[in-house]
Amino acid sequence: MLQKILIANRGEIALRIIRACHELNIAAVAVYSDADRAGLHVLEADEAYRLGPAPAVDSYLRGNLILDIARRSGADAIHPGYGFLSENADFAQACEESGIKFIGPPASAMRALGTKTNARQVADEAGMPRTPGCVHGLASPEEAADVAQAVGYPVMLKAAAGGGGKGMRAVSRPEDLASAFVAAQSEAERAFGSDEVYLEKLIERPRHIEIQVLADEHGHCVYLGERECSVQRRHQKVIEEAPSPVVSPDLRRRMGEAAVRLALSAGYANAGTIEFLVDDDQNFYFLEMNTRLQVEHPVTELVTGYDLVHLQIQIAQGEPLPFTQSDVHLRGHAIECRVYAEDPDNNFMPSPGRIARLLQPGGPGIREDCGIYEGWVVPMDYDPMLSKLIAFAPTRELAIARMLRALDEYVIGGIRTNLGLFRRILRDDDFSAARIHTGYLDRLLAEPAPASTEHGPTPVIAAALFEAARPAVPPGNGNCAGTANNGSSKSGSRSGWKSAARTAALGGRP
Amino acid sequence: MLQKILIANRGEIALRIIRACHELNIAAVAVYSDADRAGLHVLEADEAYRLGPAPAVDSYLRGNLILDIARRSGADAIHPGYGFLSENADFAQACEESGIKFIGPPASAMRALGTKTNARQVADEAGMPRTPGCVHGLASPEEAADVAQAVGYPVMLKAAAGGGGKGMRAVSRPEDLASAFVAAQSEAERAFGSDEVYLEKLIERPRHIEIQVLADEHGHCVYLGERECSVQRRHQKVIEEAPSPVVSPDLRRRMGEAAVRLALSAGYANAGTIEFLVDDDQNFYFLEMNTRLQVEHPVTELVTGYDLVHLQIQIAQGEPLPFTQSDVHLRGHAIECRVYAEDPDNNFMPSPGRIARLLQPGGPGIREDCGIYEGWVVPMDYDPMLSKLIAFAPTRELAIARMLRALDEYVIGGIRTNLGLFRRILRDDDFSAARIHTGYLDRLLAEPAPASTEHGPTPVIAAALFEAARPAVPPGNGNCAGTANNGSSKSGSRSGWKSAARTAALGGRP
Amino acid sequence: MKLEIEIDGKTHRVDLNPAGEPGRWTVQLDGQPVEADAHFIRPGVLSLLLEGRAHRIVLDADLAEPALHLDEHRIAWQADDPRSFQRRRRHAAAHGPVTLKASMPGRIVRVLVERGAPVAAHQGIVVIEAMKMQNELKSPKEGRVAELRVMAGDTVASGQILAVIE
Amino acid sequence: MKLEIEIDGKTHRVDLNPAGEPGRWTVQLDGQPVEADAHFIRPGVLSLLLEGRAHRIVLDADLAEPALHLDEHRIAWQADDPRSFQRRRRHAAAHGPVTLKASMPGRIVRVLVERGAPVAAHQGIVVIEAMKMQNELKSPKEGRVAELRVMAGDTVASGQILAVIE
Repeated sequence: MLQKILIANRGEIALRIIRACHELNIAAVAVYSDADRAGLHVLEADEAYRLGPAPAVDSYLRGNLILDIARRSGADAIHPGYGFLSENADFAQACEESGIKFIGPPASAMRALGTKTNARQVADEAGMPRTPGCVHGLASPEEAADVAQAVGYPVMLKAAAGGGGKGMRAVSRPEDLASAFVAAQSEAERAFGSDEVYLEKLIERPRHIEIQVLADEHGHCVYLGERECSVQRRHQKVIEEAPSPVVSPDLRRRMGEAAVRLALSAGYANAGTIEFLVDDDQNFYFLEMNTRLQVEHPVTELVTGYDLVHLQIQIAQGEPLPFTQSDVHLRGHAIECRVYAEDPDNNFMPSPGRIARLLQPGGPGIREDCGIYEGWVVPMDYDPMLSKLIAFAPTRELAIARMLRALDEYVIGGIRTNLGLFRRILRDDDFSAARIHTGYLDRLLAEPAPASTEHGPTPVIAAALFEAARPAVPPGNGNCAGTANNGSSKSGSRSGWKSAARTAALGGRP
Repeated sequence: MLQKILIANRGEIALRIIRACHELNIAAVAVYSDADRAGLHVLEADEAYRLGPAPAVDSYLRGNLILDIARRSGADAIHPGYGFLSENADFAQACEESGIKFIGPPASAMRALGTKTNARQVADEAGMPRTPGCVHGLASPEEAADVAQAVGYPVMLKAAAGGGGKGMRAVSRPEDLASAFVAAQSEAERAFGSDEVYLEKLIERPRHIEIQVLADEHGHCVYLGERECSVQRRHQKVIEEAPSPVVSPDLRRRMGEAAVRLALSAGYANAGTIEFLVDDDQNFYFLEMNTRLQVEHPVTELVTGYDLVHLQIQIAQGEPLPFTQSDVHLRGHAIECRVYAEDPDNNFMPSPGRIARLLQPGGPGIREDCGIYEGWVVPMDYDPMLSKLIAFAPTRELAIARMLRALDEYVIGGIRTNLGLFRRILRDDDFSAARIHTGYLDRLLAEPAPASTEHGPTPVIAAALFEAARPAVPPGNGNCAGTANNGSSKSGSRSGWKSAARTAALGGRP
Repeated sequence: MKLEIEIDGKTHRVDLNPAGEPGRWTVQLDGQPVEADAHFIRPGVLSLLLEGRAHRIVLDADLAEPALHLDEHRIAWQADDPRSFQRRRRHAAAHGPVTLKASMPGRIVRVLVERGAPVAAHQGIVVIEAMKMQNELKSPKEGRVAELRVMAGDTVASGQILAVIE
Repeated sequence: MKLEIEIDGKTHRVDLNPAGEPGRWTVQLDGQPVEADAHFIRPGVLSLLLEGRAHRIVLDADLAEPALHLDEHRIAWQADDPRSFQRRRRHAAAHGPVTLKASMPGRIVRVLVERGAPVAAHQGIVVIEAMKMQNELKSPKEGRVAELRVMAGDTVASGQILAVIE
């Protein structure tokens, strides 16, 4: 049994893993960069050690230092979360070699599936349908042109080491291929330190649907249904749900069994996700395998009733899966919104900074996996995800209604967020009818935003009341936490320059 | 379809019902006493109207005023929540007569089941097992003595209109009966405005297990499994769970079918709960029926996947139940802790007052139905419940572990609460092994509390740091929300008298 | 900065010295050196790292009645400042006629005796109610009601003196 | 208390008069009387009852850049106080040589031109990065780099002036 786990991550996922450790009576060791000293994962862990300056290369990507901290703190396992070192096979191997359990697949399986090109080769061996195209990196624009010619335009160039849409280019005309190839290569190099790029046929209006698998270290593997992740902005998932509104039990079984085949053929263990594109005719094409816990794992937890991080730890302890495929039943519907620090009104520019005000939703059917608090300064050095808001209800319709209710309760002040974007999507007819594909959101955003309504007198009166209480509301101060003082007391409490200025101003008008 | 619902309640249950209304696109009208102007239910409602001064008789019990507000605000239904007017048949009838839907059973069913004596008569008609004893109020100590003689000691005296243990007296010897009878009568009179008292045989070491039923207005009725509520302090539920660790599928079916029979025979509609005592031999005895939503309804929601308040509203709209008994399946295990403003170290004295600090738990499997926030002043005029913390997990063992994890995250400062009590119970071997009955907790509390451990250096250093930051931490002020300033800046920031005093103090010692 | 902190009746000498970087302290605790990394997450919420161990410490309310929450414990302390000296004096001064204090904040529902009346030990003096719970406060000793400081309907704070029995 | 509140370009005259009970106000809004019941739940969180309608209004951050959250809207306002006059002046004064401002808070990863260099319209000036997103800021017009106020590695705030093109 594991006694102490080091969590090589930050933010909401580090906290989520710490909670799982505590629930299993396992000590949790946090690591942090200088930007995260005040992070919740440091606050809630049993031990915490500094890694270095804010940039990821100086902190959360320092595998050797993290391994060293694990050794010195007596941790017997490392959970990588997602991102950072989670799909770094060399790190996984270094853990294995130093006798520290890496909570994830063996390095060999990560290598076999780690790059998209390798994974496509494994898919072919496992007899898994995939998009037409090459299964090796392309050496030159010319080679790319040949493959494109063979599969036919439009095509998609992709970074073999890629993820999150970086190093991706859709090309519909031969004359654009060469420049797109170079651009994809350099972006891939910058983002992943590898410029390997391959090419596949572009599927028109596909859905992004993925299968969650769990494999123990004794050759048992199950699938826990699918997640519908078609609502994406520039290939970044924005909303995920489970189950998918378009996946029939039969399609679920066929995709699930194919996913299990792939995992077993690669000698996979622990939690993993096989991503598919599904076209209008319900054909599915293997896209890639993510050899780690996914950001969106909570929607699967809510509809299956299982705790994926608990199971990851139990599998890492060498335990067999505590259930079989026939025990897995889906119930209800779950939707997740990824709350980002970005400004939808300003081209989705990142919006790091201090969270001056935070009102969080709660109550029935609402789960929030959250890495922020009022007063937290969102660093500029990491991805902009603040929180995952998840709604569960008996039906998709009620899950949408519940999420809208929760969004109405949610206020984040001081920085800009995409909370408003979710309201727009969840109220959109196409989304309600589940007429979605990976291009759906970019198209919705191309439409003019619904004109903001007349606000009426309420905000004016509210603004006046805030102004009236102004001396009592300097940033973050508590004095106005009562009724707005009124009458004599108020005029008394107003600062001199203010009243003077106002008197003057008023005096200046007839 | 209902357009606007007035919620005739306060605190967490009012907020929980408001949330359900918003999820169903129904406007929510709040009412509030002067003590609750700053309550969350006022903040989150669409409309809010004042009732009167803090005491319940001047506010939440003013049925006519509430009905009048419903009319004037155009509400077409009233949800009474629990407590206050929720089991007042006259109020339900007044609603019916003024064309406002009372979200609950018809007044006739409430009358048939409203008092424990009436309910026992209905139970007899429905062929439902009950404790031996009388089914009418007792006129005199002498009559009580006769009944006690007949059923045999020990016996229990109960207020017919009772609840929450008020007006209850256990009597084991004939000579104690008369005084206990008088005491029960006067307590009943004071608590419920009725001094009707009856007597039943006392079941030794019983479990309190209750069945949730739902009946629509078309004669369909289902049971949603049981809740185990044996962990009580002085007949007040403290921890509830679902399912009960001791209820077999067969016992569940027999209790459920008996409950449904009773509900149908009384012409019941909407949500209701039939309470049973279950003895060591798994015999069950009808106790009473609660003709309203229960405080502990969330544990049933989590294991069945249904939303009881949604269903209450749909039933009130005249809709048929959207599922049948065969659709009801239990999954996982849920535990609820009732967080009270009371001081376990001081004989559980009430502890109203200002919540100076609040850190709330969250994350996987944790639901909190909560009526408080940091800065809220808990009124002394209502019951001491602050919040309901509910943990859901695949197994009872994990649900307990998860609740303990959540309790570790939970801090309420400024008032005393029973959070520590839950830790003690959840770690108790008898509770873990589900060896519990209605006397379990009082017996546990009779044992000496586990000696508090040596705290070591941490609190000393922490206290010193708070003192060092003292000038920066006046109540509720924000200035110390950074690192504790140190060195020159700090000494500079220390108030004069303080440093002087300290210097003197130190100077006074060698 | 030197302090004396009293917890559970034990007094500890603490010397806090800034260790350069913000939030870093070298602490002398009863003569033993400890390295501390202290960060206030928000007012009253302290993230304290002691040689790698991570602690979340929460100030209960404010520093008038100082207490902190650590793990599952609520721990009160006293520091060497005039107010706490006063408090000790006040506590020490609880001699002479015995006072009857409110056991909880609440409303006085009944006063059972009159000023000047003789009372037996354990005789009820006032009934106080809060959160639907009534609580009869009894005389701590036989004697006479020297003072009666409340009447029915009054709202009282926890620990407030309601009567004096001499 | 008289105020002018500007929202969405419209200016409203508001006169707040306490109506006796705490939190109660008689408001004259552009001459129309409104009864308001205002209660600050906690700093920056206002519970406002207007003729029975209940509103939760949350101050976005502070009153330096005043904005409030109402339902799903974030609404900025300006009041008739010196600071907002200044702000207007500052806005008005955005003439002469054109400034290049940071479109987001972040770190300068590359500076693509040198001080004094001639630049074409839409020519890249600096590359700024935050949260793994790079953003090349382009010259708003053809001209000359009159000022270059940042260098690679600098951290900048949103709206900060990075360069001046004349």
